Amino acid sequence: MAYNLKEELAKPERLSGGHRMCAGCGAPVAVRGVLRALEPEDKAVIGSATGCLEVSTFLYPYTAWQDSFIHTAFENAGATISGVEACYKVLKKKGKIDDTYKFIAFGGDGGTYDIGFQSLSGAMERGHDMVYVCYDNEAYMNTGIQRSSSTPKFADATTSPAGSVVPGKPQNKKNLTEVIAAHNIPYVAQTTFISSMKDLHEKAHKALYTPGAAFLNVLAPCPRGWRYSPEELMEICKLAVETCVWPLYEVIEGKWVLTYQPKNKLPVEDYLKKQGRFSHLFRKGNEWMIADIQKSVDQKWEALRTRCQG
Amino acid sequence: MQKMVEIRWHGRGGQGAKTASLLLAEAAFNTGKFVQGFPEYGPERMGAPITAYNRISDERCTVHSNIYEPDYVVVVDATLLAAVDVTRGLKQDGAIIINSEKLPEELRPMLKGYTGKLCTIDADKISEEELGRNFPNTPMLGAVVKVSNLIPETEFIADMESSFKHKFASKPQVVTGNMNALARSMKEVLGL
Amino acid sequence: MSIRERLSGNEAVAFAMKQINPDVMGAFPITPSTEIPQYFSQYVANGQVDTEFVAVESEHSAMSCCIGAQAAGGRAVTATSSCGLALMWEMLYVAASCRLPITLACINRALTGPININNDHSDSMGARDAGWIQLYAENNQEAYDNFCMAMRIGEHPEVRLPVMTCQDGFITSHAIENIELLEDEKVKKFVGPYTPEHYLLKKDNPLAVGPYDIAAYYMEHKYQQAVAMKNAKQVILDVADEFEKISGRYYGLFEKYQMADAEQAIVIIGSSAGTAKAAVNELRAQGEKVGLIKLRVFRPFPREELAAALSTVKVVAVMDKADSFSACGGPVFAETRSACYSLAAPPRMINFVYGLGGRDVRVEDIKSVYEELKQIQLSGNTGEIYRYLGVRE
Amino acid sequence: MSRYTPAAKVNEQITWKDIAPGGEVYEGGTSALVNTGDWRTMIPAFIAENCKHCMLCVPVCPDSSIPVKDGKRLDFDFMHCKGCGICWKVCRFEAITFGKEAK
Repeated sequence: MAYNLKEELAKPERLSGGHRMCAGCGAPVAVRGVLRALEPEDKAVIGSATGCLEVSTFLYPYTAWQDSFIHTAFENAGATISGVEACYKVLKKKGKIDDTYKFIAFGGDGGTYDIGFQSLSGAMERGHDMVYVCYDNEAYMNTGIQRSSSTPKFADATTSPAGSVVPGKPQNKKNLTEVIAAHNIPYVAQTTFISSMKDLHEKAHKALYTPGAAFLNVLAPCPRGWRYSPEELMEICKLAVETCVWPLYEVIEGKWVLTYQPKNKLPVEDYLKKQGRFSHLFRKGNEWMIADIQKSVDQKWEALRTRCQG
Repeated sequence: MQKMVEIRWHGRGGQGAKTASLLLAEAAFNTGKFVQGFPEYGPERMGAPITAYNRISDERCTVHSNIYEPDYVVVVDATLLAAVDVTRGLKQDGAIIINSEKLPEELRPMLKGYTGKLCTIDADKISEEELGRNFPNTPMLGAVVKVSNLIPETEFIADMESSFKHKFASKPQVVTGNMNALARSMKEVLGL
Repeated sequence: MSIRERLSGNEAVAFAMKQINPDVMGAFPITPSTEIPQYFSQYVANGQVDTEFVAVESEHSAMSCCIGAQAAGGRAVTATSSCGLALMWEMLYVAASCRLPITLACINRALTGPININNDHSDSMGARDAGWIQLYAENNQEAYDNFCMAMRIGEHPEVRLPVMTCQDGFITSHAIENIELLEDEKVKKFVGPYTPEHYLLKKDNPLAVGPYDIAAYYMEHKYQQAVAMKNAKQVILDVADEFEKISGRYYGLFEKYQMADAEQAIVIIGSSAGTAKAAVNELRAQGEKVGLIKLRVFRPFPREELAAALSTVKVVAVMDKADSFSACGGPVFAETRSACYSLAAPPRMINFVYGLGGRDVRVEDIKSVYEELKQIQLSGNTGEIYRYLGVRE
Repeated sequence: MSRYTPAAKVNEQITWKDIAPGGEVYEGGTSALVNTGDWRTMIPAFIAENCKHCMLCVPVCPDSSIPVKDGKRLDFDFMHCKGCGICWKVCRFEAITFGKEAK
């Protein structure tokens, strides 16, 4: 069925306003996009790792979630939803439940790439019928923009500050999407917000309706941490994709597929210069840093293209 | 039996001394006794000396310590005699039962001055001949029951037969082998 | 008629789990609790239970999985020991504060470090303030019985708290002893179905669990937890009464042994209580007025009841199989002494930390404690309050 | 059994007897009760006559503040709109303006 935004928006909204995420935050946009891929007749239990999303969307007695929701801790969204899903299987088998439920865990890059990595890996390996969604904003935003293993090289974060000797985060960003693909689960995809949200929607729908474990990595910019003006959300995402800093692809039963190929691949500077966290890269004498990033992006993009052709 | 009987087993990790102690507990349990069967645990791996214990009595025993003054000591592997003080605390009116092809008195010099009852049983040989492999647990069990008189012999034989039949329901030849091993060990134990 | 069997403590707990047929077990192996998920996964493999067995990748995830499952509307169980319990630490608090009556079989083992696989109570005692009900067993029978009673206690609407049933690692978990089991049907009927008022998979309304709680509400939620723990005391007794009707075995908050005219008493938990009973018997045969109290319920702590039971004795030794490194005694001592503060004439009281890391506790060791108590009573001099039993000088 | 006080009736005077155990909420979407509109310093305005109802603005709203009914977008939900301006930026038809909020 072809994607039709208007039809999708006719579905009831599953994330209510009144939550306490920052103005312009990418995370609730990711959440809305994923939840819209649920068929309206299906119910869901949603889990979240501790993080901006969790503390802002469920502050007693106000939940932004129309569906059942559970938060337990920072490092265990995978395991928590595993338990819910396991219980569903039993109760369904025993005839105590007749509705169809879907199980979704959300985590930021802190709760996914780092502290929650073990729990996520376990849940994926066990093959629970669930979707783990990482809203990747490339640092620990909830505690104040500390670096994570997802923070890109040279980015300025509060525990990898750009100083006179060390120019921001020295290490490369971890490629978690590939790491999860290596778990040999039925569906893995990387996406972000592009124009009508078709890419996100289609991937979320596949992830939700492919039996077994699925993983979505959604680049979800943070205006505060990345230091750009909040209204620029969609422009930032577009540049991430057009520069191939954040390629859009999916891995279906081990088959790698590019879902978007920029017609005219833009230089990384176009993406970097929009963000305050990279401003030191544009100081005189730091040209090598941009060249370094460009080289790395090019290499990874070529490797991915080769993989997707193979 | 008037009082509680305490037994200490010496074996090597992986050899089955723990299993043998549990089998004895099971046999005694089946004849209506109160039993305890427990190994002493550490980080040891296969081959290291291990100790296991039994308490058998007509009333529930609440004591949960190890056994320091056993009525009987069972040594499943005679090579332990050089390494372990197997008769430590053994009561003079008790007995030690050693898996060995030797005569009891040949082993006495290795027992650090122990003067009490000393029995040997060639459980390896019996096991190889009756079961086709070195699995000395069954003959050791027979010898212990014979020496200690913990359980009336006929009751013990009948109970073991039904338990083997249950355990090896699909392999009746194993039942016969085990029953033969049991009968032989009760006959062939030396030093009674 | 109950079933006469011989089982180890671990087998007994796994058997109780099988009879209860919980919905989800989240488990990760750790010595000496490992046998429980092993036995149980065999029941799953043989189709003897309906349980979803989730072999998670850590104890932290085991407890997280149990929290998810219990919140979803099912019964969740797990088993662990020592470092495994410590890794669950954060989640123990979450389970309690989310008011989810999960059942955990704790097979007590020394908490690292140095690493040691043998028994003491440092693991569960360390978790004593996590908001879990804690029941301790002397032997395999009590381990079985406590597990059978646990869900009735934890799931009671006035309680809604998770329950930890504890037994001594190896000493009872791996020791085969006689046991009286209940018939499957009896256990099933006694435990009954799990009927939470709200759960994640409820048809009629969604449920949100685990909020961020601001200062304006946090204390009210914590006070509810405190009240629930207070309510648990009566529920534990009520459930024990009902259990007695089907089993013939009575359980209180603690067991008094030879306390009627005792002048010297010890307060002790777990398998060593059995060893201590043998010591009491021997000393009583010699005319000594000795008795003991075996604590079964440590959380909630039976403050008034224990104080009343100790009000008639002259000298008490509180035995702690864990130190709290407070520099003034172990956890059981701290609670017991505090409980007795309200007595008009409290007994003299000393503390022995004993049996750490599997150090064997013999009848003679306990007799030496009574001897100390007798000397204190005769001399009127308490001496050092905080002592270690049998540590080499 | 516990009594449940609906989110709409929970306030800082609630006693421990009336608060839900564990801070559970037995309703969905109660955050809609919360006014986050007062976070705004900037405010969008909907120019209905310019709107082609292409809907591109709707999914990009972090605050679910652009209601849709019968295939048409409606005016903003100003109780929840935080004034981020993302919708204004994606509108291709000048149907949204964005400026300082008059307070």
